[in-house]
Amino acid sequence: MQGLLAWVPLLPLIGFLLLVAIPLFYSKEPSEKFVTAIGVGSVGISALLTAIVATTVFWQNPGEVVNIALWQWMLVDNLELGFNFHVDWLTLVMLMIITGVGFLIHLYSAGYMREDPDFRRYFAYLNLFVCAMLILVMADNLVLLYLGWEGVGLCSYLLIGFWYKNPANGAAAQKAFIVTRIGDTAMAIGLFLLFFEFSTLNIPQLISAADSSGANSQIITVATLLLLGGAVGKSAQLPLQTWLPDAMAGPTPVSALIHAATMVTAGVYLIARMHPLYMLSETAMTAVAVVGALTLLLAGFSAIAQSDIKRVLAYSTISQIGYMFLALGVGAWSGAIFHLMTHAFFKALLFLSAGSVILSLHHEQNIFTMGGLYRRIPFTFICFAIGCACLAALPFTSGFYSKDQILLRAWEFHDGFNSLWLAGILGALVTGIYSFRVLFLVFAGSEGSSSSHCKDANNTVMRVPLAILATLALFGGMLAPPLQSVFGTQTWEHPAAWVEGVAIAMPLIGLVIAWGLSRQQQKTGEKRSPIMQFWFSGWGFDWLYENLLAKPFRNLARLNHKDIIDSIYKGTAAFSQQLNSLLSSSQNGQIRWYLATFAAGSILFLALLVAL
Amino acid sequence: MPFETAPGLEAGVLLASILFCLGLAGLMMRRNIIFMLMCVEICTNAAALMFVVAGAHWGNADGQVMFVFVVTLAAAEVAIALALVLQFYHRKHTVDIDQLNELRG
Amino acid sequence: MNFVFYLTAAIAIISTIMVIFHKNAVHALLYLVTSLLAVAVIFYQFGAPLAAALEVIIYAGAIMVLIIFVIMMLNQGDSTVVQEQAWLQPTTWVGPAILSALLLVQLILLVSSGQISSTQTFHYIGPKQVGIALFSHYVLAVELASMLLLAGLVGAFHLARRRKIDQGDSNNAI
Amino acid sequence: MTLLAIIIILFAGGIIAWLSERYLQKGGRWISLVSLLLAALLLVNYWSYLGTPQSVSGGPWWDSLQAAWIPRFGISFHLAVDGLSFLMLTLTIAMGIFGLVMTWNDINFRRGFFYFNFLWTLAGVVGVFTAIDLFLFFFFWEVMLIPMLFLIAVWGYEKRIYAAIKFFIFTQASSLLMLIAIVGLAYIHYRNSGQLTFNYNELLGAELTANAAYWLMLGFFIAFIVKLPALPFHTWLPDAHTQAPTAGSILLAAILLKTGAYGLLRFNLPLFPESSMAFAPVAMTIGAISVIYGAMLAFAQRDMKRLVAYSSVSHMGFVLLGLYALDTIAVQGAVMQMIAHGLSTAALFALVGALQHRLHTRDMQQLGGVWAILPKLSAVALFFAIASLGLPGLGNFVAEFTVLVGSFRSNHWITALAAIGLIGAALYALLMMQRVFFGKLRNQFESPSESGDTADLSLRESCALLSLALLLVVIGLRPQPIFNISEPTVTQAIAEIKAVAPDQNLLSSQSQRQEILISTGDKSP
Repeated sequence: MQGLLAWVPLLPLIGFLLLVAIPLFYSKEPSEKFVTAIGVGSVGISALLTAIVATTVFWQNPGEVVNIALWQWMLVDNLELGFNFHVDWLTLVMLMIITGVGFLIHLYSAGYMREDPDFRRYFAYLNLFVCAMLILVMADNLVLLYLGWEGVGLCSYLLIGFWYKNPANGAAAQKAFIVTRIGDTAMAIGLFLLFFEFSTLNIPQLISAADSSGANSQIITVATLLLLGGAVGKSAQLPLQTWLPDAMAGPTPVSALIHAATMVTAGVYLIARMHPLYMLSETAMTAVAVVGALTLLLAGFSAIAQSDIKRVLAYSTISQIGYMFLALGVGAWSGAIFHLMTHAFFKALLFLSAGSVILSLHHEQNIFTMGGLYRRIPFTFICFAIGCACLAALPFTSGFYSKDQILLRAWEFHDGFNSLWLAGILGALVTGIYSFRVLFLVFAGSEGSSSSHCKDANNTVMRVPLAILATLALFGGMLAPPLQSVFGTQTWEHPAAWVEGVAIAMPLIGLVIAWGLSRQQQKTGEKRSPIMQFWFSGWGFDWLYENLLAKPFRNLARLNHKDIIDSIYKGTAAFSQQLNSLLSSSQNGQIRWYLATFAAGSILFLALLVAL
Repeated sequence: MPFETAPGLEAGVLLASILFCLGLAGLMMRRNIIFMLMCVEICTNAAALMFVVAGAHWGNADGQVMFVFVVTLAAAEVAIALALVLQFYHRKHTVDIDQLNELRG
Repeated sequence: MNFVFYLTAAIAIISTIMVIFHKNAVHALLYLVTSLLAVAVIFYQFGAPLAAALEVIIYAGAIMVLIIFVIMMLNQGDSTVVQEQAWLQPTTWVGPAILSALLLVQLILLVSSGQISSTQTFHYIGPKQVGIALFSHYVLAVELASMLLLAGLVGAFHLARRRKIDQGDSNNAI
Repeated sequence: MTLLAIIIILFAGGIIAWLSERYLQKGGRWISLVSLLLAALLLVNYWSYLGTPQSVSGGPWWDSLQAAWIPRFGISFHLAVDGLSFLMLTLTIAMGIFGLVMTWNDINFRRGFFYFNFLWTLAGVVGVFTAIDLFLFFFFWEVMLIPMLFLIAVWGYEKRIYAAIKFFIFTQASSLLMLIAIVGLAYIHYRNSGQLTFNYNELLGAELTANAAYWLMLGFFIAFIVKLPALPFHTWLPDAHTQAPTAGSILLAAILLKTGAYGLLRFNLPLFPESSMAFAPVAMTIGAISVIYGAMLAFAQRDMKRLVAYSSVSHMGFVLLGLYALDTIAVQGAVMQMIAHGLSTAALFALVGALQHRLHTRDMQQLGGVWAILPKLSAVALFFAIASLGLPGLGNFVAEFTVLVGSFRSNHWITALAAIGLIGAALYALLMMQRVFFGKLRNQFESPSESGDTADLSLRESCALLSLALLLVVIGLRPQPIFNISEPTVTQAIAEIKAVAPDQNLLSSQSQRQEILISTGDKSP
């Protein structure tokens, strides 16, 4: 039964290979149905297998850890890496999210991408993504994790730039890959450091080595901070968050799968996976928490100012992952993973319903041209509203349960002044504002310019996933995963009632503010005040990086595109050529000139004789 | 037997030098190959004069022996050179030495 | 007797100057012959009668005749004078003249700086002595000279021969 | 005998291919293919050695052949093969076949002479990888240059003469240095032992003064890094690569560059252990700077082939870094990088060649949106581009990762610097994808009516490229066999160095640790 787990990542890989290999055997493009069968089917079976293993193996025994050794990857000197999987409850939660939500999004994609000429390529990429993501979460050593880590980055790149004919998409894809690669490089250096210190990169071994030996705490601090660098890059946290809003150039289901539900949460997974190491270093923990708190606020405010429906959701994703980082930083490991899970449900729901909106409006994404859509696409409206409620963490939705856990834990985390909790609470208010603002702007109020030609584009393949996700988003709060086996039992006393009260009240206040804001904005249109403009631009990070890093680098590259070192050799060559032409011009073939030089030479010679 | 009528070694050397320099000057300034050949003759002649004067001064027959060789050389050289001039004129229809510059670098 | 020497020396110099500046080749050649004859006289004065004789016979005689022949064979006509006029502009001859003058000055300086014995005794060396030296000590050189002459003969014959020269093959005809 | 047979087959095949041109118009390529396949078949002889790990005590050589050549000077015709050589030989023959198949129809004039040069280059390289006599090594080193020179100068692109001369001057000047070093080494050994020999195994024991060893080492080092190439001797490479015909570029990138790395590992490190150790930080710095500088220049290029060429500089920087980390993992990684880079870059050059063959330009300003007309080619190019940027799961990642892990143990900061090259690799590889394959299709390529040229990859090309891709995946997922094959040679070379200063290395790593502690300060309690 446990062996089935190995098939979970393998099936999407087979799907990918089949889809890629089709042109080798078959000259015509296969039908969409065939592609759907392979692409969606492979992930579906994976989801089924995961469910079977979860119920048969893990449900009975929460402490179960399954190790699957496939083959030895590398064995050089004392570097020993296996292609081995390590599945515990943490992994299982991720597996269920990836395969389950992934399957739903695949299904939805089959509807969303219908009649796209590159249908096959799309599903090939998507399957490869699922495979890489599964390897990421199942890896039992950090290098295999890194394999998945980079693999999902690649798929993200390919899918953001899926509609390659528009250069803007390509630029966004490139940006996404390179910004995350910066984090990945930090992470790679972290791996080197860990290997240098512990001589192993196997996660369980690392953890036991770090726990048992009086390991050097400075090295652990540096290493965990470097790993945090990787996590920050992949999860679009400060200061590497700038790629995610641009990544919305990809097809909307892609944004749902990669840039909301799964890949961007890989950083959270990484830190949760390595939590024993983080616990050894207070500095690293604080760093994680501060990064999370800052990001959730910054991204939240940016989300308020956006006008593109997908960018709002992108910033909200950054903000919500900020919550997860905050949770990690204060040691609420299971809270972070719980929020990761609920977030996967409701954010996937939000993106998919946003996709429906966009498709219904013929690829219009500006929320200021929408409005009053609840009459035209009621089903989408309901789904989107549920998503927004969860996102804002209205009571009794799934988002509420998970976020509440984080806030309470942050409250406990006194550092003299409850700044982390305050950030979280303020973030909750902001979340309420931006989520309902977009809901009201899109679905409520008067009809905008593009609302008139709205045509419900949902078909059954799209409705079913939406419905399931809506249910999950609403009731996912009941499904708190039993992660005690991984993180240990964490208990904390319940704080004062008013703390709970504030946490409940904030989204509601946000809702009210959002109503006012959306009313006002629907009148004023897209004009923005300076502060809004600043938030709209993502706090100027793009500008900063463009001018601080990208431009100088490009200019340097352009200046040096002829290779300055080559000029040394070219100079030498030019010098000898000059010398040559000088000498050869003296050899002009004129006998009388030779004679004159001969005479002059004699004169010189005799002059020497006379002088001496 | 001493020969009393001689005007002195310096005078002879001086004359040889003047003749040689004149020949060299002519060689450099003329473009006509025939004239250049004549100037070459002047130069060789000056050199020969030098031999003879020196030989006479030291009372040695070697000076005149060398003179004989110089004359031989001059004869051979002129013969070859004139043949070349003929060939050159035949090809280029000119005696301008400046036209002969195909060996330039 | 010094007077005779200076006179002949002056003749030699003047006629040589005429050679290098004259426009007409035949006239120049006559001046050259004059110069050579003057040098022959000087040879005689320095006690070298054989040299004087050879100078007259071979140089002034045979070699000059050879040149005359060639001038005749080229047969350039009167245009040569004009051409020479054009070629012999002051700009052409000033440079060489300066160079040669410089050289001359240096030679004079060198000659005058050397210590020459005051005994201006010159020795008469007759043809007999020369002949003995030539065919005893220098016999190898004589053989070489004969070979040189032979080579000169063959070479001159080969080079001067007029052949049919095709246009395309003119470069490697020599 | 097998080694000699391989070399003879290649030499003879070249001559026959040349002579046969008169009778068989296009026979040269078949003859080349047959001789390469024969050579490959001969290599299979060594199959039995693959499984069994060789004991270091019995010497690492699998097979050797020795015959007196110029006995008076102690020069013998001495070939031998061990794991490292075997890997390189396999790579050589495989890339030879690949280059041949990829450019099956590309050569339009002087075909016989082309295949002659092609095979002779390969024969020279085979000789270089197997020669154990230093003089013989030098001989083959020169043999591989001249045919390569002709390949560039005769069948190259627009500025081929310039590139060929530059290539020749650089490599010739460097091999002169090597010759001096070889003769110097043999002479010093002769003075010390009274025995004049160029035999590698005997020269290993040569006693050198520290000073002499340092200078000799430097001579070898420069000769090899010119070939590698590393900064600041890399500038011949972009020109040579860009102007060479596709087959020539493949040979250059896949094989000829490896001779430099091979030389460093085979000769430089074992012959001069102390001075190599003293020199290691400098060499590692050169490697790290090459990585970054190459990546930056690759990013700045407009010409697609130049981009790939500079990426080679970047990749070979990893090799240099790994070799001079003097760490088993890093050196193994360097060997792996030699192979992986050979495969990926050869494929990229082949792709650029195929693209130029179809669209008649390799200027990236003029290309764009090629995916729309050549989807198969573009997909394959995507694969190799991401291989070249070091995506895990493919061969290049295994190589770069092991190099970096290993070098990190011997020097933290230089390795961290080199790791930045990973970002650089992403920059240029994606830039190439974006400029050439994605984006809007240029008008001039839109109408395929021009000719049948714009056909997608043919079956022959697809097979060649896909087999390379498959190899990269296999290496990326299961690199262990290759590590096993090269292990005895690598461990011996490292042991040689470790034996010289057993505690120095320990000391340095200890001090590194100290350094880290100081730099991190007292951040954590």
